[in-house]
Amino acid sequence: MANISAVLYLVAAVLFILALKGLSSPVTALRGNKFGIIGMVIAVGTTFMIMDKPVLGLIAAAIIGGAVIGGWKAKTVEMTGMPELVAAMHSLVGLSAVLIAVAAIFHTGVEHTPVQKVELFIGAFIGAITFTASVIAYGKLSGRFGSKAVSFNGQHLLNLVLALAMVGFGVAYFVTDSHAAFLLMVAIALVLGVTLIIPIGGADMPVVVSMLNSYSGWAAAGIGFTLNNPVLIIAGACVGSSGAILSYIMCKAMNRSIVSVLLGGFGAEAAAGGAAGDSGPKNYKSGSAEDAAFLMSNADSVVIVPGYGLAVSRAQHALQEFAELLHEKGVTVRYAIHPVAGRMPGHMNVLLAEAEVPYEQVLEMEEINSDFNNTDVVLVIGANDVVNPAAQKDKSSPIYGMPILEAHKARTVIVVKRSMSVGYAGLDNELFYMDKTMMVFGDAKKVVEDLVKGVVH
Amino acid sequence: MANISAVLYLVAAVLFILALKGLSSPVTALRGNKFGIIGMVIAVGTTFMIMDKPVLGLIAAAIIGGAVIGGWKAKTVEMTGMPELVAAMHSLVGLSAVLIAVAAIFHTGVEHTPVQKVELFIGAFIGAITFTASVIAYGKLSGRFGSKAVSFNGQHLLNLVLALAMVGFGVAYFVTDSHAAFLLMVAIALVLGVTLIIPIGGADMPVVVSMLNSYSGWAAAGIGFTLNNPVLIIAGACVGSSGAILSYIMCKAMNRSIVSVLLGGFGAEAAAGGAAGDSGPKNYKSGSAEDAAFLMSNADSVVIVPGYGLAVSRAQHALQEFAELLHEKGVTVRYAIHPVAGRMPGHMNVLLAEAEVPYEQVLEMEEINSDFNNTDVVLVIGANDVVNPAAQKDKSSPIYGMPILEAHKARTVIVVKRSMSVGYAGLDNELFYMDKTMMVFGDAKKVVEDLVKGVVH
Amino acid sequence: MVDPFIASLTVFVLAVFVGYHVVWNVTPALHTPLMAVTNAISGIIIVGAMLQVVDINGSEITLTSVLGTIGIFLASINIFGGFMVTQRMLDMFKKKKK
Amino acid sequence: MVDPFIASLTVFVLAVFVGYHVVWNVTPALHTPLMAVTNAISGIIIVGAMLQVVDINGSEITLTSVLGTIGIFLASINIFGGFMVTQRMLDMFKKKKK
Ligand SMILES: NC(=O)c1ccc[n+]([C@@H]2O[C@H](COP(=O)([O-])OP(=O)(O)OC[C@H]3O[C@@H](n4cnc5c(N)ncnc54)[C@H](OP(=O)(O)O)[C@@H]3O)[C@@H](O)[C@H]2O)c1
Ligand SMILES: NC(=O)c1ccc[n+]([C@@H]2O[C@H](COP(=O)([O-])OP(=O)(O)OC[C@H]3O[C@@H](n4cnc5c(N)ncnc54)[C@H](OP(=O)(O)O)[C@@H]3O)[C@@H](O)[C@H]2O)c1
Repeated sequence: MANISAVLYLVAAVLFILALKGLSSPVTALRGNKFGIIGMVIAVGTTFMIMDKPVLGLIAAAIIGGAVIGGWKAKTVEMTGMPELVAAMHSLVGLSAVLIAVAAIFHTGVEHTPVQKVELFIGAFIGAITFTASVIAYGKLSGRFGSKAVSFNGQHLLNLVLALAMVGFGVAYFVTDSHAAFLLMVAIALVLGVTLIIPIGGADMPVVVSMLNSYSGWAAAGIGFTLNNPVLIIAGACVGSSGAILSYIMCKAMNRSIVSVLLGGFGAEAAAGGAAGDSGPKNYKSGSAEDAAFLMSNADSVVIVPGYGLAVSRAQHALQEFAELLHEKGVTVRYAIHPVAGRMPGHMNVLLAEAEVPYEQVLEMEEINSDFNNTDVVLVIGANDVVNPAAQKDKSSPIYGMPILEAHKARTVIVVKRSMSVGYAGLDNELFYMDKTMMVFGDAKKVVEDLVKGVVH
Repeated sequence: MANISAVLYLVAAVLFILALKGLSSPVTALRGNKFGIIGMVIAVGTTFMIMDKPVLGLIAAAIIGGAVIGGWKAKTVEMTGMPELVAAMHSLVGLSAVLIAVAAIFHTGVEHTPVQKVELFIGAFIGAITFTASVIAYGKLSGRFGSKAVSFNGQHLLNLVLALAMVGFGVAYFVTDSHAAFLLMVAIALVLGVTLIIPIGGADMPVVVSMLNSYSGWAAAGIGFTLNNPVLIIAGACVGSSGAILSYIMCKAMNRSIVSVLLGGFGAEAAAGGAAGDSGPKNYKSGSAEDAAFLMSNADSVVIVPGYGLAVSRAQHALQEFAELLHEKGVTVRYAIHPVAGRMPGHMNVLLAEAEVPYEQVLEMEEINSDFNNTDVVLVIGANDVVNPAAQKDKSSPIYGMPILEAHKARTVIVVKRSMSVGYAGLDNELFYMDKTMMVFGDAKKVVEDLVKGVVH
Repeated sequence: MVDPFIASLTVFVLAVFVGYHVVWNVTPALHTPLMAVTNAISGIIIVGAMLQVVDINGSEITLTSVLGTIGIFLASINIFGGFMVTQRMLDMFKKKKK
Repeated sequence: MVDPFIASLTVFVLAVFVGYHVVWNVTPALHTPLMAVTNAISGIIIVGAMLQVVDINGSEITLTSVLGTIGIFLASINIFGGFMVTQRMLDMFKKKKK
């Protein structure tokens, strides 16, 4: 029996690995997701099989409740709301890990070995930090809490004291087996989750969310050590690596270090850098959506660079319609995706997929960058930092060295945004003041709808 | 104690993985090899630590003996002799696995569980097949045995009968614990190793060697199961995957299936295909090494395509000297490497590395193929199949679909080989009869030395 | 006997290697679905929660079983939500293929 | 208790995944050194051979210990030969860097 269940758990773990492997291409990804679902069914089924006197009513009720809420959320969430959803879901894993650890502590039917006690301790505090930190991240991303970075003197000192106190109570629990010490440790970890995250600005939240994704995986692996359960360990390690790698990719593409993200206060330092480069008001040209539509209908090739503003205004469907119209007029239309355009890795790809943009029109940065100097018109929609030439030219710029889409090399540039104001990195953008650039002001969706009308007429 | 040793074994396994990871680039490869060595030292040291009453004298003598012979072979082997060396070394692993299994069977100090018996059985027969098959492969590759495929009627039937008998004795051992049955099983497996491999022609040996590499890994993993030792399992699985992947890459690059390789008889079928395309004698031009040297000294760009003949005649050092001379005359010289040029994956890269050809001059097929139509002269040295245009043009050719180096697109082609005879696949080569092609007959090393003289004068 | 902790450690170390390689092979276009599906997979913690919801010395409703039940509830939100939203996103990518 | 075979199986399955990914990442130029180093690594079988060379019921020279000794001898040819020839080849690649 124990052997069968161990083999089944292993099968489930392999299915999870295959689920992730599937994501190496959109063609195999759907099958991968099926593997993941089957793996989960096997893991849960096997657990039923090995449980001694399970309280079936409670378990079934909890699963059904979770299915209803989870299913409803999955069906109704807007694609633009994915970052918040992901953050919210991490908080649940974190809380769940805490509850399991506390439940295990109060489980009068089992003795814990010293090693297991340490594992429970680690699983519980990682879970607790993940929980509260994810709640704050969710609040900042969804705009429920202010997204400003909150910083005060002695912040890092406070965190250090809290961390030491947390470890202290953990040791106390280890030595005395006191439930109170364990609960106090959890309470401090919950507070620590908050104090660690408030100094980080809303804009840096995506990196933090990904880090928390990683933590939630390690928490699951930690519980797996306690239970000696390979499926928890393997799944947890995969999730943990995934989050860590995504954080790394984001930091790399933003040309920042993970430490500077976690210490917070990015907005301030960046604004200073931007100001230094300014020298009085500069001139820019602005035009109407009609002018822009006219320009693009008469071009041979148009490259569209979408950014965060496209997501905010939900302009993807209108944009696809517009591209389709241009295509019918014989214009070659392609999309250029920067790895950190938007607020989440792969953000733009999902939005364009939602609008049913054909796969072969969507190109990654490396594929398209050499084509810009042969492009007639680049249409920048709600993007800013990812096309900022300062990253290549201005050594004093905080984003110097970050790879960018070289929109400035095209013959004509059309930029759609609401104002001349800055993007995520808080920097002014040279591109907007170039002679070949035309600004079209307004909400992205509104402007694109006008572009559509412009082409039709 | 058991815990410490388990952790040390895990460390050794991780070091082996890192050794393989290092090979992803020549820069990290040397460090990787160091990791591998350290891993082996740790694994052996840990084994000493956990052994109960080891016979130190025997062990030390055996290790020292192995070190002397292995070290001497490693120092003296010619780079052109690597395929044979690799085959010879596989035979040792195979034999070692057999000896361990037999030793374990006769070990009067331990009882084997049923699962362990099955594992010993599998480890022993894989080892035995690997052993004799590798010996034959070694003989064919080094020219000690005839490299012809030996086939006779009822061959596959014989193999089937032997395999069934082998399994039968294995079952007999399992049921009766009879040592004789085990030894008989091993004996049959040794015979099977021979009968399985003789129908395969010498030219197909590289794929077979790689498959045997894979088997030797699985045999090690099998022994690891018996001993419950993770380092054997992990190292074995990595080696097993490595061999399997290399076989796959070779078959893919030759556009053949692994099954057709293992069933043997390639030469025959290929010759038939070649004959069908022939239609009487065709014309070709031939020239002297001096003509060739003159042509190349006056070219802007020369691409060198090395093949099996370069390895056979050991012309790599002369070739490097010649390329250097051309370079001094202002000619751009590059090398184009086909993935299966030669008789072993990466064969040409090692030879060129030995001759100290600079890394950036050596290009893979995908990197250089689009450059051939801008190349003045292509110098094909001892290569044949990898530049055969039939792979792209002639649907009836047995190598149709195999990717090739597009040497025929260059302005002038110079081919150095001893005669008009065929290469590995036994096919005639259209390239040799093109108007722009000049054949230079002779042993590759001799011709290249003449080329060197030609440039100097 | 080797401590089960060591066996778990072995599995963990190998799993980190596997996770590392598999995730680096994910195409950037699917990074958002990757985040969603890892969310679902981290719901595997449900196994740990289920093991708490047992009859302990004759009583079904204990602090342990109630906390475990809440844990199951939260983890299954993740599991259902994660897999379903991933499916929804991937369906969008499929539609584009036509 | 779970059979140790299952624990080994878990390790094996994960190791196959790791091996698969790691080997696909090897650059084609280093495929020959790859063959040589895997040869050396498969010499790890020496561990199995060593465990046979023990004093059994008071006698040091038994069929088992002699077979084991030969096994050690063969495996160490592989180990020393494999690592040293790999080193030799890689040194050649390094020299080119200059
Ligand atoms: N993708 C990720 O994983 C990730 C993670 C962390 C950080 N980041 C960072 O996020 C940034 C992404 O660059 P990006 O170019 O996509 O965005 P961005 O630099 O933040 O610029 C977005 C622009 O969109 C405009 N905008 C906002 N709402 C709009 C609306 N409704 N209609 C039209 N325009 C609107 C804004 O200008 P107006 O206010 O004038 O309209 C803003 O300048 C990078 O700095 C990156 O490092 C990305
Ligand atoms: N690399 C691998 O891993 C691998 C594995 C298995 C199979 N293969 C197969 O091996 C072949 C490799 O292609 P290839 O173009 O390198 O070799 P090839 O097609 O076998 O041709 C080699 C040519 O070299 C000439 N040659 C032999 N000795 C020579 C000498 N001393 N001096 C000058 N020329 C000499 C031969 O012609 P003469 O007799 O007229 O001199 C022969 O035509 C492919 O078919 C491939 O599929 C490769």
